[in-house]
Amino acid sequence: MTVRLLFFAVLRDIAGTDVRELALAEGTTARDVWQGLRGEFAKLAEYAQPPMIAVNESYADPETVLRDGDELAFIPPVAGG
Amino acid sequence: MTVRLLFFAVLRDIAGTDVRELALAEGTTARDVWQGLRGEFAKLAEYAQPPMIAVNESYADPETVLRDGDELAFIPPVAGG
Amino acid sequence: MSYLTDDPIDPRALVESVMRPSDGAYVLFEGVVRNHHEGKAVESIFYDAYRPMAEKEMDAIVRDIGIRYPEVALAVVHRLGRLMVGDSSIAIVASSPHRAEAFEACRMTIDRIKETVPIWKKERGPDGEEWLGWQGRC
Amino acid sequence: MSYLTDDPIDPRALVESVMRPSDGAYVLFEGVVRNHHEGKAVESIFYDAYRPMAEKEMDAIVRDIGIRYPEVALAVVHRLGRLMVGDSSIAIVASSPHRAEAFEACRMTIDRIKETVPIWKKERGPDGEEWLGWQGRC
Repeated sequence: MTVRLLFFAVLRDIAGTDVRELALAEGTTARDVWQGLRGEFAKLAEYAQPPMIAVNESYADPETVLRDGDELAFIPPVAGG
Repeated sequence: MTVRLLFFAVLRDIAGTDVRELALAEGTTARDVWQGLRGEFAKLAEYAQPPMIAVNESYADPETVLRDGDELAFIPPVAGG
Repeated sequence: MSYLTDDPIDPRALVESVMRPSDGAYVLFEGVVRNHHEGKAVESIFYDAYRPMAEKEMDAIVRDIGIRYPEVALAVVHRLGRLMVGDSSIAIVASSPHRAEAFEACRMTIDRIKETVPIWKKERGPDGEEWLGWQGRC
Repeated sequence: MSYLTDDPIDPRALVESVMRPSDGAYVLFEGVVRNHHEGKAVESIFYDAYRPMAEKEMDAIVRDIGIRYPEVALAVVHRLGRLMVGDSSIAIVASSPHRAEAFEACRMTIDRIKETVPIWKKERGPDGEEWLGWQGRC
């Protein structure tokens, strides 16, 4: 299945892109995707816990099982206003 | 001695003027002046207690003894803002 | 800074008068003539004041709040005369490096102004005119 | 009503969008880029957002506050992109027949926006640029 991963703010700078298409196995959770990013990007290695997570533009639990076509985003600490 | 009495808002409507020069005996208090107004204006008769009082543009006690040249005002309930 | 005016209030100018580069927020309050009061229709309000005393009282309030919130810059203007529905009678702006103080200082200022500043209003509606606050108490 | 914009905020237009003849007060909050943050000089801030989600979150906040304060009319605009010191990043206006609700609704709105809306800022100062909120926590 395919999931669209969006990068924002500091995560976009770290990833060097604002979007990536992921080909994932069934049963993959948002947390699993975070663990993958930690392995890929040294600057994320120390963050064992993922930041806030959004699936399809709504906050979601890290254990959320992703589905084909989902839009996933890790939400760094927000600083609006 | 002479005291300048200012009328504002509802009291100006009742008195029909915005200022009056009072010739007062020494020792007259602000409350005494109010009692005089109650006797003069039927619409004030029921108000045994004076409203807030200002002497020389500052709030003052009803028992304040007036002095020559003072400016006295009775302050109806304020409604600014 | 506080003053009385007989002219329409310009809230933008009031905001600009207080803002400093170190301010991260401002809160602007405006009181506006509304079309009703205690169940009765209102068409306009005439604001009267004991002008020199009202200015002193407003200045004292601004000074007090400045002592309580030293990081806040505060400005107040109160309009007098006849105001129609939708016209602003008062504007208060509080700016501050942080928003909490701006909210608190602004609100405290309007609350205190309503308590002590010698300003009065006479409401005009379909049934005539009436000074507020007098009936039944002094 | 809430929206994002890439243009300078016009707080007057926002106020006029909410005011009704029955309103006796409004409270306008603006967040402004200030020249300092945690002891460091700030020259500008770049605001980034997950736009569709940010709009949904702001709408949800406006809806929630409208349920809690049914007499209040509320509008929010948040600006994105590069802002200089003195530029407004957000404006919130709450109008109401009575001032207490306007103050409370306005303040609750900014507090909630800062908690949950996916907007980020990158501060630029003499020492370079930095995303806020990331260092040392997730």
